[in-house]
Order: sequence, then C-alpha cells, then structure tokens
Amino acid sequence: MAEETATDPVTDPVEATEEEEQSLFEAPPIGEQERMIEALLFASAEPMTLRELNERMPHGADAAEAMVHLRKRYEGRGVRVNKVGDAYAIRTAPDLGFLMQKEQVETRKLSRAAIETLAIIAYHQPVTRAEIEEIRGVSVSRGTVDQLLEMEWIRFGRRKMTPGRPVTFVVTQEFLDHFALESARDLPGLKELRAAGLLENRLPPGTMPSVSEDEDLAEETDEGQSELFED
Amino acid sequence: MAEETATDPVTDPVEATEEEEQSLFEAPPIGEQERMIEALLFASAEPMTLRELNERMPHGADAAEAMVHLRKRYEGRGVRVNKVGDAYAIRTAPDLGFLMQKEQVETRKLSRAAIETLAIIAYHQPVTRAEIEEIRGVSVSRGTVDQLLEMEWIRFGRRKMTPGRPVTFVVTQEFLDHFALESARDLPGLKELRAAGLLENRLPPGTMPSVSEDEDLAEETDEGQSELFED
Amino acid sequence: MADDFIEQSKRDAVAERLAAEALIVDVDGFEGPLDLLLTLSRTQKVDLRKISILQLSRQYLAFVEKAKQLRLELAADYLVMAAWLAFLKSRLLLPPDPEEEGPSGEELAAHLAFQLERLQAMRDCAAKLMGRDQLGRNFFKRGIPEDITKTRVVTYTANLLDLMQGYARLRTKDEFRPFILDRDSIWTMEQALERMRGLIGYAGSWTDIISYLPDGWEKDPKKRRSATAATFAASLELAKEGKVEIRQSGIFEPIHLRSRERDNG
Repeated sequence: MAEETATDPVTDPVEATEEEEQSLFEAPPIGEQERMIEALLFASAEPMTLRELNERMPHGADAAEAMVHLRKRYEGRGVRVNKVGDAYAIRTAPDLGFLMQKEQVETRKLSRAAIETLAIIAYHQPVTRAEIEEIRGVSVSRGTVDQLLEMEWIRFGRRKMTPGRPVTFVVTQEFLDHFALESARDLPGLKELRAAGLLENRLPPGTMPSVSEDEDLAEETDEGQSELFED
Repeated sequence: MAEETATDPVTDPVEATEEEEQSLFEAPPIGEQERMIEALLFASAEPMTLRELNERMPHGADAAEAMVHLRKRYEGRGVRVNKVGDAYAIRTAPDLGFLMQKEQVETRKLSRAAIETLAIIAYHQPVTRAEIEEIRGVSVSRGTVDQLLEMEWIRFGRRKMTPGRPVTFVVTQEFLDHFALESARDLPGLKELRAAGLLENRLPPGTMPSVSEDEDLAEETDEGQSELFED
Repeated sequence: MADDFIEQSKRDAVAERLAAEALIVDVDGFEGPLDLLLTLSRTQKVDLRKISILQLSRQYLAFVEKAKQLRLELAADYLVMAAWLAFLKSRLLLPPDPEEEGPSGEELAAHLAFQLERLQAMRDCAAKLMGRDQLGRNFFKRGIPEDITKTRVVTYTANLLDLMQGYARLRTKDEFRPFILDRDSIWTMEQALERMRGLIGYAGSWTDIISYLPDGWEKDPKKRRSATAATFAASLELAKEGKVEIRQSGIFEPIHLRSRERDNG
C-alpha cells in the first residue's frame, strides 16, 4: 500500500512539474477506475496483481485505491474479491459451492506423503529437501515433489547459503488461490506453531555446526521468509 | 436462516396441507437467489438459460425474478449481465473493451472469404453450401467452413428437404455472444445498411434498383430465419 | 503403591504387546521409524510434550524384537533407529558418566520428543489445509474467462461492422446482376479482347484503335464511349502480353497499335 501511494505523483504535492504533467493525463474518476478493475478481474481466470492492473489502466489510475472500493462492494455477494498473495481474483462465495457440482473438477487424489510434504513446505518455507526429510523422518520421493511442482502448488525458492547450496521449496500463488489464503501468513495455526517453537530449525544435540554456517542459515531463513510473510 | 425457520412446521400454524408441503420447500429469500445466479453465471463455462439456472437452484427459486435484480445491480458496472439468445452471461461492459485489447496482438482478422461466408450464414440461415456459393459467386473452400466451425461461430443445422438432402449451416450462440446480438434477427437489414452508408451506391448511372427486389430479400431473410428463431 | 505400580507395568506390557502385534502385520504401512514412533506414542495417551521417551523406546524395541521373531524383514532405517533408541535408553537409565562427551540422555530425549511433536503438528496442519475451502471444489473461478492474456495463440476475430460490410459487399454485387443483362450499351473489356485477338493478326502496320470498335457502335455516343474505353483497355492488356505495340503522338491524338508477332515471326 505504502508503495502505491508513494509512486502516485498526485499525493506528493512537492513535485510541482510532475503534477503539471499529470494534469495532461488526468486519471479517470475513482468510480470509473473501480469499474475498470472490476472488468479486468472478471475477465481474467487467474489472479492479477495491482501492478498488472495498473499497467492496463489509463495513466494516473490507482488500482490499490479502486480495489478497496471494489472489495467492499462485493462483500456478501455471490462472488467476491479474494486477495491471493499480492494479487486479486474474483471467486464464487464458498457457501454456494453446493450449487456448482457441475463445475467441480476432479482433482488428482494426493498421497498422504504429498499432503504432508505440501504442509511442511507451506509452514516451513523456504525449506530444503533435507529439512523436509528431517521433519518427516523418511526420504522424500522424487515423484512426490514432482507432483507438487507439476500442480504448481510449490516452486523452487532461493538456494540456501549452507554447504552444497541446496535448493529450497516455497509455495506459489496458485497454492494460495487454491486454498483461499491471502498470504502464507494466514495458514491456519501458524502463530501457535511458531509460539510453540515447532517451526524452528532445531538441530539434533551433538551435531556441531560451524558458527558461521549457522548464522548464514538464520539470515537466509529470515530473508527467505520475509519475502513471503511480510506485511 | 429463513430456510431453517421455514422448514419448522410450528412457525406455520394456520395453513392447510398444501401450504405445509409448500413450506417444506420454501425458496430462499430473493437476495439469496440473486447471489446464487450470480455465482452460477460466473462459474459456468457456457451462458445459462433461466431453465438451466432454475434446475441448479433450490426448489421454489425463481431465476427470472432473481435475474431482474441481478441485471439491475450490474447496470453501469464494469461488467454486466448480457442476454445471449435465450441465455445469460456475464460480460465486460463494451466501453471497457479497450482494457482487454491491450494484448490481443496475436488475434488476426478473419479473412474476407470467411467473413462473407459467415455473413451469408447469419443472414440466410439455415443455408446450404451450394446456396452460399451461389450468393458469393465463388466456391467456398473447405478450410473456410472448417475454420468457422472450429471457432464455433457456425454449426450444422437441419438437412434441407431438397434432393440430396444437403446439410445446412446456422450460426451458434457463441456467434451471437461474440457479436453481442440477442438473436440473428437483430442483424440490420439491407435498407438499414444502406442508410448507415455501409452500402456504397456504386450502381451505374441511369439505373434504378428495383423496389421489389429489396422486398424479396427482406422476405427471404425472414423466412429463412423463422425456422430457428421462432418464438 | 508398589502393587499399583506392578499392575500398571503389567497393563502397559499387555498394551505394548497388543500394539506391537497389531502393527506388525502392517509394517509397510508406516512411513519410516518416526511415523512408527508417533503411532506407538498414542498408546501413552498423553500430550506429546509429556511423553515418556524411555517408555516409547521400550515399545519400539519390543516391536523390532517381535518383528525379528516373526522373521519380518525390517528396513535398515528401522534397525538404525532401534540401535539409537537402545543407546538412548541406556543413557537415560544410567547415571551420567562425567568422562563421557556429548549430549546427555535428556537432551537427546528432548529432541526426539520435539521431532515427534513437530511431525504431529505438520500432520494436523496438513489435515486443516485439506479441510479448507478449495478452488474447484467449494469455490470457483470464472467459467468463461475473457481474452486478456498475451499468451494466447492466434485467434481469429471479426466485429459486427466487418460482418455487415461483408454482407453489404455481397448484396451490392447481387444487385448489379440483373442490370448486367440489360446493359445493351456497354462493351466490356472481355468482349473487346475477344474481338481484337481475332483481328490483331492482320494488323501489320500502325492502325487507329478506333477501327477495332465493333460494327455499329460508332454512331451512338454512349455506345461509342463504352466501346472505346473497352478497346483501349484491351489494347493495353495485349501490349502487356507482348502481342502489340502502342503509340500516341500527343495528347488527344489518335492511338495506334500494330502486331508484334508479324515483326518477330
């Protein structure tokens, strides 16, 4: 939000020249902007970011502000505006799902291993394969990860700065969209788990990691998560 | 909410058996019905008729009434509820079409042959290939018809009861949908085309188009279409 | 007290045995030693935080022992875990050896308890996640998305104007048809060409193209105009084909042509 207003010259009265220039391309009234993002979100099957919306709108339009109005308008309606990561999508209200048996898609049944792996990635991201295996106590089969990648529910994140620079996994926008989550921070029970220390990367006692490595790991984890869990 | 109380016979002490039966299947409030058709129209892969909507809605619901409310609600919005043939679909408001066109770079104009063939089918349906060729004055290539069939803008109609029982072509609901026509009868007639300046008056000097011919055409068009568009 | 304790241990022993027997037939159903430990821990019916790792180790070792008696092949990681739990058990039971390095039995036990709790937590999370409303099951995306992405391949399009213009084009052509029939004062280029092809062989010397007009068309101005235009166009066509040469000495002067075939042949 802070970003959007900052890039909007109108809200920045100090910049005289820019403001003059602005008047030549006056933005449409906010009600009109709301109609525009409404049309765009309806048209697209996939979530659209504010940036994508702004790119399509006339110069000077502010999708973020229009979005506030639009979301309010659709409260309690048959369809609503879901926030999905940093994007938005119009989806039917979940309480009307019973009407839509015809539209229901048979999803491939996920194995228990796949479901657990998915949950571990969602709650621990970014997480390496070794860490997933440590949590589950068994090796993760290639097929399980492949299946989740193929469904586009997970993707590769940044490499960890530990020896071997292992790849990490994170969940995707499709994942958030599928489970109607605004962000990975809204995962059920996340706060409680964190409070209970169950999301810490606790090494088994007796293993002696080099100090520097541990620091790297902590840094990387923070950084990696901040990307996904920031406000 | 209303459903719960309605199914409780205690709240309905006065009425006789018929009324009791009725109360078991009392329709949801109209606002709820409006939400339902909104969600159904949104999620459906095809435009939906009132009949189809009613089939999906709880017993006693009246899609027609709910539709009146829904269409009113979307008046002036970024999207609206279009009538497409005898079905309904949510569509982008025409004045916002420019927002969608930004990246339609890869769309190509239909070839002249295809447009002419399509026009003949739209104006003269049901029409056989021989008839199309007669009107166009050239043979119709297989590719052109295939393309239109593939785009789902035309489909096969009933066979003609003439020797050889040739197949006919008619336009589809997708066609009506694409051209924002409620029915093929909405296509402007020759006189209107001329009034709109779409018919160039290139007739040789000194000749007068015969009135009777124009009338003939109008009649023929009506007759041809009546089969498909009878009320 | 003592009796109670003995009774309790007996009952535990029975429970352990039953659990082991129940599980043994299904050893393939476990996803590794940690999963097995978690399942065994349920017999303790306590919060995982308060679980007795010592008791759990005994249960696990009993399970592995039973599996051996039944000559069931256990995967290597089950045996590694058994060896480690036997070591942990001895650490927990024996007083700490001040000589020995490394973590204490309690530290090791705490970590194992943490692992079990974490795995259980992840399973609960997985269940909660799958219990959420899901796209395509409980809520839905637009059934007829409109074309706004650039990843679209070629689509063909036309608007109403194209359609109407196309039709207008055809109908205008149609309207011409009947008039073609009564155009008795029009000489077409095709007619002129046909006439000239037949005559051109004789045109060895420069001849005015007016002489190629059809008989009887020179008098009526309307006919003459049409025939002259058609003949001139046909002459150009023949010149283009290399059959004739054309010349004109000046503006509005007569146009002459002659056959080239005579020259060449």
